[in-house]
Amino acid sequence: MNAFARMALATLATRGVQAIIVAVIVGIVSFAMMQALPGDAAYRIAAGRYGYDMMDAASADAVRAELGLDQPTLVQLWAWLKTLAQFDLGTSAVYGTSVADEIASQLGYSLLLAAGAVVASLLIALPLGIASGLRPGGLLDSMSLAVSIFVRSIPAFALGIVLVLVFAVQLKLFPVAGFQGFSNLVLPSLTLGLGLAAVSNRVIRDAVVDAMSADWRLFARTKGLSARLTLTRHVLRNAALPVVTYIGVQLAYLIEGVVIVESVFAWPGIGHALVHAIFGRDIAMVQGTALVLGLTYVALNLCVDLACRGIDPRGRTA
Amino acid sequence: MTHSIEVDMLSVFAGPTRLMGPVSFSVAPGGTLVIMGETGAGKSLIAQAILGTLPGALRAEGHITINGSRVDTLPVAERAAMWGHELATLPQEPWRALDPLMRAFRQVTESYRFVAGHPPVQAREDTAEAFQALGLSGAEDRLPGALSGGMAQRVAFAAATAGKAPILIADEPTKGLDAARHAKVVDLLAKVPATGGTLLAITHEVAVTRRLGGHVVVLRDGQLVEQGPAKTVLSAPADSYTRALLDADPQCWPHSNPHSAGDVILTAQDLAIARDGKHLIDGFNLSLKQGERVALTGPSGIGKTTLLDALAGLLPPASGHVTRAQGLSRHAVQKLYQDPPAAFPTRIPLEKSLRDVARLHKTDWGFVLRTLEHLGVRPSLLSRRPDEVSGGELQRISIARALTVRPSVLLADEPTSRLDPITQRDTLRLLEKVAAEENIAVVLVTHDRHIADKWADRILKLAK
Amino acid sequence: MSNQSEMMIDAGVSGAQSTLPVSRMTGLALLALLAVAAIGGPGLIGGDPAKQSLLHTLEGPSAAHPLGTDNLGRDMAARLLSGAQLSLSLAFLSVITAGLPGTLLGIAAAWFGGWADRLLGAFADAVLALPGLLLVLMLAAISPGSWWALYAGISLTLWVEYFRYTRQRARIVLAEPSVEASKLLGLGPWLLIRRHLIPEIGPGLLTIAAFGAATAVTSVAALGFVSVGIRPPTAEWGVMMTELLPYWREAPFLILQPVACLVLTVLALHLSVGGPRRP
Amino acid sequence: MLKTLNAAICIAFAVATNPLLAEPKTDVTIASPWEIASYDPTVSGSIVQSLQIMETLVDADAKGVLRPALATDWTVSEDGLTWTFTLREGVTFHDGSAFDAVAAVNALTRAWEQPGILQKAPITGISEQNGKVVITVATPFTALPSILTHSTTIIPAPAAFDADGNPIALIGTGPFSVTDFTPPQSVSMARFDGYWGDAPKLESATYLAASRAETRALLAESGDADLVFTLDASGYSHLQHVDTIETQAVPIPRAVLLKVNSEHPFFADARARQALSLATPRAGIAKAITRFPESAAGQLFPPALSNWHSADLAPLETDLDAAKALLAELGWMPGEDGVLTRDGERFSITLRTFPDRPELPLIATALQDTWREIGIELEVSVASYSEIPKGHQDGSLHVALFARNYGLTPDPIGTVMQDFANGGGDWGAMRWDNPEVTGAIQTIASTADPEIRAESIAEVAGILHQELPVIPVLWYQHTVSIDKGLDGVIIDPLQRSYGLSEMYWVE
Repeated sequence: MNAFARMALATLATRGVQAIIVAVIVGIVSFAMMQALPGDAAYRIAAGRYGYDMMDAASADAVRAELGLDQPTLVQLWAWLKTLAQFDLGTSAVYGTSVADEIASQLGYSLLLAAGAVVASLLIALPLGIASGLRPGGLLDSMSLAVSIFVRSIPAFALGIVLVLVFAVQLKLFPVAGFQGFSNLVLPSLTLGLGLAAVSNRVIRDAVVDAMSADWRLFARTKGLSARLTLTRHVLRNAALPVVTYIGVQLAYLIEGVVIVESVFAWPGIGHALVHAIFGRDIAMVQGTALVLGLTYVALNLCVDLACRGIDPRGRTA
Repeated sequence: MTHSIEVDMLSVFAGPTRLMGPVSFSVAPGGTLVIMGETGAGKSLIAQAILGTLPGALRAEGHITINGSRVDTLPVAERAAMWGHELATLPQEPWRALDPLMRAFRQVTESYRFVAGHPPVQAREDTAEAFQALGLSGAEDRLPGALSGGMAQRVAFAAATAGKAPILIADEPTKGLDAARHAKVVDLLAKVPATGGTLLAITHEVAVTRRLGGHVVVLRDGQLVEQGPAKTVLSAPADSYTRALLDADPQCWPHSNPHSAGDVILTAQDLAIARDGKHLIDGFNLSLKQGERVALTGPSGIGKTTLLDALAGLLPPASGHVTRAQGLSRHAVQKLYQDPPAAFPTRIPLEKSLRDVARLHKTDWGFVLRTLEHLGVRPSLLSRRPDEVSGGELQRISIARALTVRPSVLLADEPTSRLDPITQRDTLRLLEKVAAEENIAVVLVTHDRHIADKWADRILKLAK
Repeated sequence: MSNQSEMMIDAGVSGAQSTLPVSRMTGLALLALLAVAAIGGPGLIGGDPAKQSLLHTLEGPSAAHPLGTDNLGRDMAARLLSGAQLSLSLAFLSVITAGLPGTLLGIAAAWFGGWADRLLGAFADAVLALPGLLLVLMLAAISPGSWWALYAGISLTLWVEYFRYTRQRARIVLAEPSVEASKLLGLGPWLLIRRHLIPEIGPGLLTIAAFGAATAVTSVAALGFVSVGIRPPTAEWGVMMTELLPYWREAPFLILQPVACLVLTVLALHLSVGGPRRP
Repeated sequence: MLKTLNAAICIAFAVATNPLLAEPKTDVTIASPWEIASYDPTVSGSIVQSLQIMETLVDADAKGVLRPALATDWTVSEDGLTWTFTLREGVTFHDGSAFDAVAAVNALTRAWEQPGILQKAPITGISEQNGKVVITVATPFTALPSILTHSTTIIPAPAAFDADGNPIALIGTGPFSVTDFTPPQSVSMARFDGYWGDAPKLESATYLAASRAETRALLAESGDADLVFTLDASGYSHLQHVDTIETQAVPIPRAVLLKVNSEHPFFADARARQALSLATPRAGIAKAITRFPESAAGQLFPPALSNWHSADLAPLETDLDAAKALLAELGWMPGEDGVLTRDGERFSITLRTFPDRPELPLIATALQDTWREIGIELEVSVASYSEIPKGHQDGSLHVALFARNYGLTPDPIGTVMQDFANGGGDWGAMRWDNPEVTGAIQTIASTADPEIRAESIAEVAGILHQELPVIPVLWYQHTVSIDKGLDGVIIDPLQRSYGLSEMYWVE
């Protein structure tokens, strides 16, 4: 396992460098884009704060004065980078709370949701993908393709609402929305998970088909291993490789889906917050959120890398 | 008397067309059956039919009896139950037959564990012994990718025979092995009948047949041409094709007439080469003259292929240099590959590939067609894709493709090691012929010293 | 296995790939149909996609309105048709703008390897790490109501998938001896790509594209959901999904219509590619 | 799909913990669209107030009649420039600390420094004088007590602020104290036993912000939420047929308005604005979009605003031909593409609105189509509502569609003054200076005499009805769904309170 440890460290290092790059890029890009947005930031922030009943020009001017929005942009960027260097994400322009605290609470919820989604997608996609991979072109295979296409063509919110109707309103199995208990996690996870599974079950299926048609698989059989043993000891492991890598790509898609699902299920997550922050021109919040999301993505990708190395010993034995 | 394998009027069909057969033969315990014939004569189909691993599109007819019980009527599941316990198989391509992600040791252990049904600890001990016995010590923790062909073949052997199946079916077990390893594997097979087992070997190498002995079946175009005890078949073949097959054995080739060499066109001065940081060859010198035929031999893994790449300018030498004669075009050095299908774009009809080259080098298409005709390739084949023509034909087409460039040097990397003796001989003869006509220098990498002796003007032996 | 394939050929039994299967025919037919719908637009049935009748909303199919009317009493058929124009061109354009650079960069990465590869790889990861949503929302916000910005943003987030796939597959293909041979024979990059890469990775790419088209439209829906996107009264399938969501209980058949259209499109693409990938 | 459904159901049974069973009926769950993300009264005061966590000095009943809250009574000096509020004795904050004038003055001063309602009043000073709160104003301002009912003037405990005076907690004097706060989605509360008033019957309550109307409707239907506010039209009509809940629609003093730039050459003439009004399909919108026929706005001030709504104003009508005629009078002639033109200028304008209230973009789309018929080309821009005040300030605005709440304070005069006095305001008339109206409004603001007030109000309402600096479109209904088991629910038209302290469960 020593070789594995070395490999792991190497990966860790490269990912670490990447993390720094990401941090800088994300920070600057998001800042630049926020600056590029049309409309008067002071007005947007005031709107975000006071709501349409209380927001007016006066409040906007007050905000402008309070936040020093009339400073040159570079000064503002520099200020942000300075605070960041002290591991401080600044305070939310809209809510006046510490961005770090906001994210701390919301990120947890979002990660929980994302994890739930991945689990749900695997619970659905693995059996489906493997089964259709074992009989390519079979009934199950073509059906799962059709269903996948269908699910992928339904927007997440519609899917979510249908699930709520079936499982919460009709079957009364789970709560509709909120986040009191674990049961609250099920439907949102399922909504996202179905979206993911729609694609990943095809990826799994293809991987299994590849593995099943490989020479080594036939040899494993002819040397006397039962079909089941061949599947569990050889096919699945080989098929797992592309699948795990694909999860890496999905992570990005997750962050998209999270936004929708969070607002459908009133889930206090980070995606929801990001949207509000963008509309409210809450620059510190946007940068902070984008930064954290970026780093989270890098971290999760690291796990994916390590998982791949774990599965695939090639290149380890040097 | 009981036969461990008894085949009666076996034929294999693809739809309505008969691909192979009918053949009938039988082997008794302690006996050996060798199936000979040209590549693509359907030898493998027999093995697959006996095993029950024929691809879905194919269908077998006739009786197959194994250890007294008829199997061809059994459902797949029950036939699969015999694998490893009554029938063991040696794969054609040991590399591709081993799980790329599992270390050699475990791939054997799992046979002892799950096929022989030994408890884990004992399974590991047995594996260790097997590795000892097969001289695989040190390879335990290697992945198939890191095994040499011979090692992979022996690992596969260990994995296949762990179940102590009395019958071993070996399909082209010596494909692409160098002389030394070649012998090792054949010895391994020879042991099987010696220990009371039954061996069914498929090969196109006369040498292998000679060494294994036993009962010989000769196939051609799926037809049984002759069978009998090895001694009689090999010494006094009744059928002309068998004779041709025996004559085609490099041992029996006449010495090809030496060619008057012209001026030097390619020189290598104390060349040192390395691949992936691994140091392979150094102090290699060569001055190649127009039209001469050089054979390059040496144990596998020493870096013959890498050396060719260096000569072809595909790989920068670690030190020393390769210099081409003045006025030699950039594409004057061409390569022929060991595995012809791998040398062509997979999904493109052959004609397209050839026309591309012809167009690029402003070669008249007529010339290409003439060359093909010259090499005895039916033009109709050109409409097919590489995987749709036989290895012999494809190798000839790849020669034609190389000639389209009007090269001065051909670097041939075991171009015939996967072909049966007749095709091999014909292909090399053609190569010799065109080389002479076009005054092309050929460097032939081979591990068959007879070929080297008989075919080349001079031999370069690479040694550690 | 190669042996018996040779045998089959020699025996004159051709491989399965020569004939065009029924599924592909249907796929192409469907595509043609959609193309006609998109080009003809609402003109085909002579309806005005923007004409409202507030007194006849959420009505079921009738002679006047074959597919019923939406929440403002507009003719669904007309809206779906004019939506086809926007949605299909959006899907198409975003697939192109994402697929082309993604594929080319992927090939470049595999081709040059080493630093170029690592650089591009890191870049792709960085883009993925930058919440795609952020990009899209920003671009949408920078020029509100313009769907050019929308699809630009969407394809910005989609190209990475093509990149990753191409890079990984191209690496394998380019390492094959056949490529080395072709290089020796003097084939230039363009020919190498056309003869070696495209045939190998084409089908896979098209499958991604088929799903990508769906993603493009559903992303528009998602953006509409956070009330960013195309201005009224523009009809676009994704936008319609969002607009009709509130009435999912009263008139589920309405929101199902744009979804069905999208399903049809993706299905068509899939079938015409040849269904599930792999030769 | 079946396969996946099965899979889902398997997961379901694996983890299902059904919250509907074994629910002690002393708890209420409220769902509403408004998220609560800040501790700052100026940002999230209205929810904090509605949930009865914090209280104001002055309170108002459902009819808008003022009543004592943290202040027991208030007096104004002869000159009307000094207000004195006597505070309630023995009130404690949730943290046990005592409520006193200092806490009140600090809270009010902070609110006054922030942009908000207090800055709209002519306040000159807020101070503590022997246990009382004293507020001085520059000019007589009778609506001051009314303003002190506003949610941004709630009184948090001193402990709710950190050293620099930033709000860091939700601690008040209300009947419910916060037990758990998960911004922006939910607040959990427990009955505060030290409350000065009658103890609530409920032991605990949970507030859940569900931004999507669809989600809220499902929450109501499933029974996850006992009380759901602000339902969309479709959800509302569906819930009317669900037998576990009853639905209510209460008219509130909120109106959907069209703000018109009266300085713009197209709209400078009142007849142009009247034309737009005539081309506004109020009935159709009321039927198709809000689905309350009675919500078509016949005049600016909604009936809920009893003092300001006047029965003798002829309701505004919809008449496209009349509209066309008026525009023709103004020299607008249809061009070849049907769009009106006047000396080479096309009648092409942009309407600004925002999506935060889902009905607004729909209404805008409806206007777009109707106005197309009379030859007005309307571009609808759905963006942040801040674009409206912005456009008001820089004059770039043509027309804006928004919802205006005249019930921020029981006495809307403050709002009316901002909107229509001195040339109008961000959410009112634009570049429309009308001395009579300004005068009348000042009178209303400064006098307590009901007679004079009524007169001036009538005058203001009348002129606005004629001149239409803003064009009324709809009046709002406050839609609520209530669990049938829940009793004592009072829906406050001023939306000052969810009425938690009164409601209780009947078994």
